[in-house]
Amino acid sequence: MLGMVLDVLSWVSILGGLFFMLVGTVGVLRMPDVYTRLHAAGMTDTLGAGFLILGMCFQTGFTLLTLRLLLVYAFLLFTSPIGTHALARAALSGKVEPYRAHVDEE
Amino acid sequence: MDAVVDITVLALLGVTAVALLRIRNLVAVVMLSGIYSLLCAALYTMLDAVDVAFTEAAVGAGISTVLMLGTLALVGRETKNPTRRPILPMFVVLVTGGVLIYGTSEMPPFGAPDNPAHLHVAPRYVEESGHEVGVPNIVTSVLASYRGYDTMGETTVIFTALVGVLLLLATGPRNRRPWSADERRADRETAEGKGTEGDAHG
Amino acid sequence: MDDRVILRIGTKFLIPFILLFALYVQFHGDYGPGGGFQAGVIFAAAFVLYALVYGLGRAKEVLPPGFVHTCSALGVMIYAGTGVVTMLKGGLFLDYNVLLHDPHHGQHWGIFSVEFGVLVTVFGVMVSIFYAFAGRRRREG
Amino acid sequence: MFSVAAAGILVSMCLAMVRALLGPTVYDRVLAVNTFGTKTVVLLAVIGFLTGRPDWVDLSLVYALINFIGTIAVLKFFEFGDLGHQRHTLEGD
Repeated sequence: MLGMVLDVLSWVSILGGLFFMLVGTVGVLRMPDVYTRLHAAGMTDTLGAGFLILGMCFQTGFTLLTLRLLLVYAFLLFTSPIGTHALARAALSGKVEPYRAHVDEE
Repeated sequence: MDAVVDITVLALLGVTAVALLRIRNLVAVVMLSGIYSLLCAALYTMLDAVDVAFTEAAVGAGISTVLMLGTLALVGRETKNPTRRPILPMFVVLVTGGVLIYGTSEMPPFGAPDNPAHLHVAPRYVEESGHEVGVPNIVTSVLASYRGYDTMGETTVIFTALVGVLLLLATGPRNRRPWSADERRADRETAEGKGTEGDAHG
Repeated sequence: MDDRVILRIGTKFLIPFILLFALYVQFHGDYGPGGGFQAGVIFAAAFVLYALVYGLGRAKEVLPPGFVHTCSALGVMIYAGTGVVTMLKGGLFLDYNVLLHDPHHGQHWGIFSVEFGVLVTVFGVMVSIFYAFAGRRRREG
Repeated sequence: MFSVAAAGILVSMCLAMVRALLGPTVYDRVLAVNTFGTKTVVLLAVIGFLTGRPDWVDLSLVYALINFIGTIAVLKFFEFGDLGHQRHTLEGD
């Protein structure tokens, strides 16, 4: 019974994670400039990876492995915003115009 | 499913390799080689070579991008256009590649249990290392105990690589004091949030 | 004033975890993937990160070039020294069985010592190479 | 279950790869490599479950911890032209 509940929870989490990951990546592909793409990429890093790892956690039971999976997510939560933040700053100081500014000029 | 993952990762590797050749901007090449390393790690994991994948992960993520960028800082960011058409090298590469592919037809099938590689010393490692060495990870026991001489050679090779790099890019005694006392004080003030204008490095 | 505060604080938070993880890789290498080489690279990566965020000068104060050069030679010495010790104890070069009374313990400590040598060398070499490259700029012309 | 996860991650890896190839600015490529790294972290964990040896999650841990070093190195290189630059806090504004 518990196993079935856990399976259902895993399925829901993994499908949810895949949804967010795919949507985020489509955003990376389709958004007009680097800043908006960063926004979409944040979705894959937090919600996408988060739900996928949660789904895996439901399968491990409560072991050391769960802790390690959660650590992976915790470190992702730290490193990915640091990288993204540095990227946005660098793009701004590298004279990449935000998309909206383009429209305003015309 | 394994096959699907393998084929997809290999196809992505192929695309990356072709793109690496076509792109002229070397920084983009460095970024793509980061992707190449990530894919390699995934592929090694699929092949059950976890220790290799681990090495690829540690080196590819932590060091190699940084070192390649350090090289780019010395050599510039664009490849020069070739001055002549490389027909002879192309011919040599094609012939060598063809010979190598022809050579694979003689190779034993991948993963077959009666391959020479699996008959010679591998059974001893797999069966005996448990009570001869007593370390659960057989890779570690082979690397550090059964083949300790090899690993010592590898360690020496790494050390020799450093000697070579230092000989080429020697930073002599003049770099022992990397920055002056003034600069150090200015940096400390910056860190404390009361930095001054100007940049001593130019 | 300091517009890199997120980068600096985040890095400051992460570096201890990277170092700790390198030690985990080193000592867990007997049971899972990993070992001296990987641990050395991860260890070096932590200091490379420090140098990238805080500048090469500060990194060289924390970890002087002379020290890392010494490390890279010292590791090879630890490795070969383990072999010499086993010879002094009456065994063959790098034959760990004679290190302690129990061959298993001998193997365990021998492998530990050898892997530690690899860690020290790889760490020293990686950081030294980074110093050698990062300190230079392209000469114009 | 994990097959579905692996397939989905591979599809999104392909999409991120397209962005890395298209560019157009180098920042887009850095971004693509960054998201590619996150996907690889998850893919490695999923492969561990797929092959029945989930202990391999250590590999994901390596990437989760140190994959952003490359990103920071690229950005620093782009702003200053070398990696050993000293007092970057005074510049950029």
